[in-house]
Amino acid sequence: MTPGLHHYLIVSALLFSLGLLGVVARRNLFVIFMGLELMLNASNLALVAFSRYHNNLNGQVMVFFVITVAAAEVAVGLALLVALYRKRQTAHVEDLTSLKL
Amino acid sequence: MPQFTDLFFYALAGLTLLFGFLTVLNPLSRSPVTSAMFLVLTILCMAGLFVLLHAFFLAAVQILVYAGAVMVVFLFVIMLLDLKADQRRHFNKIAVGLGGLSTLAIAGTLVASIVKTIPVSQTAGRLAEGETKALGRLLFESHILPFEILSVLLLVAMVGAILITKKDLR
Amino acid sequence: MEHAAVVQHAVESGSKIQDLAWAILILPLVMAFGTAVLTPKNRTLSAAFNISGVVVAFLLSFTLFCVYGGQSVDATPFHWLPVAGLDAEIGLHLDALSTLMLMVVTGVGSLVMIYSTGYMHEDRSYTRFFSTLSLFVFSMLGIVLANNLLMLFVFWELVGVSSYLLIGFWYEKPSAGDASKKAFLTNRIGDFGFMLGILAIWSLAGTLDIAALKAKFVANPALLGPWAGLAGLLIFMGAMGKSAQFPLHVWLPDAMEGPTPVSALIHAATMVAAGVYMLCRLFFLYTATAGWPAALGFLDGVSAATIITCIGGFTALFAAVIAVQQDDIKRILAYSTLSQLGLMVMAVGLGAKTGDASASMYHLVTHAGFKAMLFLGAGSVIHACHHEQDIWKMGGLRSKMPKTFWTFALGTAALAGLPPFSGFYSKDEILAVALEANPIFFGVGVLVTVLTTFYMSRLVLVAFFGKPRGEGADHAHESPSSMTLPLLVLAVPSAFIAWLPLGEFLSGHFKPGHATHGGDILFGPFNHNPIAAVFGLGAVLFGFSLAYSLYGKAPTQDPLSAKLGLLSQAMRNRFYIDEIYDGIVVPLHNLLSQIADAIDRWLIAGLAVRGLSGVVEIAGRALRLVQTGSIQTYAFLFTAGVLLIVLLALK
Amino acid sequence: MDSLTSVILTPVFTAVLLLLIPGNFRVVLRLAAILGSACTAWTAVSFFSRFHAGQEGLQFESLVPWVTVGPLNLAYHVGADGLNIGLILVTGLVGFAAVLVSWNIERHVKLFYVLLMSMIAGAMGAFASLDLFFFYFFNELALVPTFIMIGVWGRGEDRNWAAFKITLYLTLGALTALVGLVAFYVAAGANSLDVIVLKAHLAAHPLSVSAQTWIFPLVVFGFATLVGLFPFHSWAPVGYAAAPTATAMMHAGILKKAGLYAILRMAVPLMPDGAHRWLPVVAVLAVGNLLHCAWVALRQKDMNLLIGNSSLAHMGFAFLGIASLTVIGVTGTVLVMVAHALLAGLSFALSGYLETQTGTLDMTRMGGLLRKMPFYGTALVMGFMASCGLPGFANFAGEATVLFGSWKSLPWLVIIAAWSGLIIGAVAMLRALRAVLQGPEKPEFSRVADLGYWRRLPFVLLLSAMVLFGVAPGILTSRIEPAAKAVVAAHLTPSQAGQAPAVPAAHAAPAASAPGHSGH
Repeated sequence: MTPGLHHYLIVSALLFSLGLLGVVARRNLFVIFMGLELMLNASNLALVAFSRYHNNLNGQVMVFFVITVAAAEVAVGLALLVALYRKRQTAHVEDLTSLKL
Repeated sequence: MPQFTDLFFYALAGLTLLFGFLTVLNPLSRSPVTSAMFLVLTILCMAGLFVLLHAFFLAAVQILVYAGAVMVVFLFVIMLLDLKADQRRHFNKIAVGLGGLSTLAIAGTLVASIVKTIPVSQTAGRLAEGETKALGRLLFESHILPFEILSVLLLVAMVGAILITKKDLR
Repeated sequence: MEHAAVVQHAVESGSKIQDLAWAILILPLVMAFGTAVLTPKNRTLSAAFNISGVVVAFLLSFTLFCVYGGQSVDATPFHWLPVAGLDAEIGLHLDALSTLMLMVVTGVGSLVMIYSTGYMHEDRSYTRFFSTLSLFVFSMLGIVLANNLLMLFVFWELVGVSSYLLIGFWYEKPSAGDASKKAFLTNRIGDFGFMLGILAIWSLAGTLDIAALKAKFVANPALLGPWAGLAGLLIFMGAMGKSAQFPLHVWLPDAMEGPTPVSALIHAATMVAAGVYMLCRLFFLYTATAGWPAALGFLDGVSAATIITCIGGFTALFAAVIAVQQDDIKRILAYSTLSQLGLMVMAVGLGAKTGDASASMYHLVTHAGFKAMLFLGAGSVIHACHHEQDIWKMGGLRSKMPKTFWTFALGTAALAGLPPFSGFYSKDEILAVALEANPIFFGVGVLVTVLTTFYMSRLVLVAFFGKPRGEGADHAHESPSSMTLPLLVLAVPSAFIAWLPLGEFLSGHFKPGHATHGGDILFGPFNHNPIAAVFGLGAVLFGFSLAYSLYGKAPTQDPLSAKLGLLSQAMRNRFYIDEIYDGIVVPLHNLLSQIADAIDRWLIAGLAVRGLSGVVEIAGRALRLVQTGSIQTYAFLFTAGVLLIVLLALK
Repeated sequence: MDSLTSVILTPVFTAVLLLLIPGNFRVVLRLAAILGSACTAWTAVSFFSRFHAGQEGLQFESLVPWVTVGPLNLAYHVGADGLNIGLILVTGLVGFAAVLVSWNIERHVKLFYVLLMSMIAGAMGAFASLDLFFFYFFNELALVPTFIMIGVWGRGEDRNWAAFKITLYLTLGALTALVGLVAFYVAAGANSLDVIVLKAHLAAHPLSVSAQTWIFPLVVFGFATLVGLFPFHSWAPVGYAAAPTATAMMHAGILKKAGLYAILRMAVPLMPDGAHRWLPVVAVLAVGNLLHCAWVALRQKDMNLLIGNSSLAHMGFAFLGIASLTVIGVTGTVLVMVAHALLAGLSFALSGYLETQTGTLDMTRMGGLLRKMPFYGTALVMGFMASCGLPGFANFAGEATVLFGSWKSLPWLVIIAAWSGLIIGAVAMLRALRAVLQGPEKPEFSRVADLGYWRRLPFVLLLSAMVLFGVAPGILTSRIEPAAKAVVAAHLTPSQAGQAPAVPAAHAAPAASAPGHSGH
């Protein structure tokens, strides 16, 4: 059957949970970061699907902005990770528990 | 004819989910480079989906900016820090288990809500004129302010990134 | 002076009397504060001011006594505490009792003050002594003149505090400090009962004013109904505290720590008499039918007055027995005061049956006279022997101090009850009342007279006759005139006051218009109630002869203690009453306060407060576990939160 | 201006003035503070003397609407009547004495005086304001400095713990009271927290009995914690032992009375049924105060703890007076509050001075100080005698009135109260006097100096006030009585109500030429 709006939404939902799984399950900071990117993309997909099936381009503008922000976020995020790695020589989540009370 | 595009959609969707899964939980190798690569592939398939949804400009942006720029920076940083594949350290089984469980729960809930609310038969309507022109007009007329703010945001992000990683900051 | 003329004259001079009464009351107070504030450094000036204050008060009260007619006059009261339903006021009530008592207080007060210029001469805080004495006289006058119960209570406490200040005058002496504390607290226990009595009477009778109360009682004797007995006893508790009756008598012997003039004024003549005076003033309480509340049903037959008589009688006997074996001159006199007070209280109790307590008032007046003289005499002896108080270290003072000796001997004779002197007549009245009301107490009276004569003559024989035993007594010399003069002046009333128709004047107060025994005074008692008079005289002679047989030959130490052995030991240590009190009352209070302190520290401060803060702490520690530091946990919590919200949103 | 606001603003102006003076000009700071508190005291005294005795209703009133938003309208409503005029006078006096006594404060002098002034302003505001919101605001304004002062200038090594304990405990109490107030505000539905408006409103349609039964305890036990009712009293002795002299004087003397004042002003008159149900419980707890705290006072070695505990015992009298719900009882309570304020102020000033001289407050180590410090000794004897209820001081007048007032309704409690007040109080106080003043001199305290002339002023001031109200309590009771009648109006049986006005009329008869009784 022809792909309707809900098909896309289901895909984006599954992609979103995959991203989330990545954030929760993986131990490496970078992979967590990638999981985050996945979640962002999932939401982009949903936005585009909505703008497509509601004939309203605002969705796409939104996606455009989201991608820009994601880019900025990656820049700063990676800078942080670099600084963190340089200080702690590890990107493994288990070692970074200085916030522990 | 419709079967072809439908087929196309299912293929792309399946690939996206597959590559997404491999980015996150790659049974073969645990090195971040492979997950980065799979992430790039996921983004590309996403671009394909965008094309299916007539968001041609966004598909292009997706490939150029996201796959091209962002993932490149990613790989660059991973290579810079030459991370070894993290060896199989013992991990907190309960936390990961619970995390996985709750992710599944969320996925189930989202899918259930999507299925329940949207009438399956809704079909896509045709757009009047080309996507990108309309998008461009929209972007530079009604959304000019966020556009400008974003440019400032990018500038700030750049300066921030440089400052954070400067060696002799102290 | 015929009563009729005086009465008529007094009426239109009513307002003059009131101002006179107010002046008498306020004068000592003004002097006390004036000297304390204005001339603390100048010794002679402040002494002069205070003495003049009291002497003028005495003269005023003497004129008041003459000008005053028979019937009672009430000065317009000053509303002290004007609250709805509570008519507490400061007002003065003048009648036979109070005018006589005014004269006694101011008279003895002025003599003691003059005496203490000599006695306290080399003391450093000379001015403080005089202003405190004036303060005492003021509070005592307040009691004498009070016209309502609350004012009586107010001045009751003021007298307590001034006695506290005076007993603890030499505050460096730890024994003086303890004695003053003990005196004040024992008085306070009495005041506690007194306050409850006042509250009971106020709530039942509705008024605090004594005159109004008396009128109500006359109108309806069963006014207080079942509570009459208890109220009477509670009021008596106040008198017990102040006049040192049996359970609360422990403070008087220790009060001898104060300077001797203080003992003379306060613990012989005035303060201790306040209790008896108050009983006489509230006499109508005890003549009423004594009812008891259900709880005290077992007391139904007994009236409050009988209980008072028993306590009085017992105190008299008890104190007299102890006095026999005391060595300190002032302690002997203190116990003799105790026993005489017991007699007076007994007389009031017995008088309740016959409705006439004049015997006790009469004895109070005469006792004030000669007991003050005895104390002053003792003071001059101690002063002469350089603060030596043990009679076994004295001796042969007869030749060295003739004036003191003769006045002391006169006082002893009056106290014992030899006929020509005042003691005989007043004690005879008591014995007469006892004979008429209850013969057992007549026996007690006679026994007390024997013992009194015995220990007094023992004192005189040991201290004044034989050879000086201590070096103090060796070079004793007669005290300066400022001390002996008051002795001589006091000798007059203590010897011859009985020749004035005092008994008749007083009984006029209790039983208006019922002249008891007119005619000549000197031999009155012999022809009115010969048995009482004969027994009284016999007791005196017997006591004297007993004492003479033991102490006539000036022994070096007390032969009686050998004879009595263990009993004399008990008598010396006042039957260990103090030890019992210290053994029971003080530890009880400490125990209670320890329990309270423990409760306070553990139960309230510990459990409640620490408990609360403990709970908060535990909660804090529990929540801390969540912060494991691993990002996974946070992420998981985040997803769980999102899930929850989504579910809630969908429902 | 003739409104009560001036007595609140004077300390505030002084505080502001002090802020302007640079920190290191110590002498100027002290003078400014003394001057400021002196004119506060003067204003309070002038209000007290200009107050028409025996007159119902409010005097020196001023009303400024502040917030009027829908149902919530708060107004700055200030006025004087029988209940608070005495307390305002006493706040002025004790405040002035507190400033005078704090000459030994060396660190952060400016901050200390600013805090002290805000305490005085808070207390004045709390007593003067009739709007419960402002009452609460001023009460808290006065409470905060206590915390800071104990923490910074306190005594003893556990003063931080004491500061925390006293503040948390009081805030907890104030919180319960706040909950009660809000519940009351909602239940009353009079859209205002002004006591006068509330009274009028509730007269028309009173609160339901069930509502009263659960609101009343919240308010009363909340405020009772501020005062130190039996189970909630353990903050007081600890707090006062650690507090500097001025804070202890102000808090024990004045701020403690705010709780009682609130109960009298708001809880008892506006919730009569609640009062009927709960006051017997308060009376029983007051017995705890009377006996328990008195016995604990008996145990204390430290003079401040002794005074703190015995002041709690005095509060037992105040609660007993309230629980009696009679005109005499309530008048007695207000009298006890006024008298105890002076007494607490004086006692803590005395113990403060003693500590500066001997360096310790442990009474067992002292002895025979009367020889070296005659004036101080006399003041101490008078202070402690007043504390054990000696006539001639205001405390006796208050306690006697309370005893008379509550005899008919609570005879057993009166017996206990009399026992505690007369006997246990006296034992504790006399033991202290015996330990400190009498007995042989201790070499350790040989160089102890008596009060200099200037330093005698606060003591003379407080003592003369106590003696004045002791000798002539009529000055106070004639002012308090109409307000007291208003407080217990709902509980008066018709006969009592009828009887009340009879006496004031008789009272008008001119007093005899009794000297020493100042006109009123």
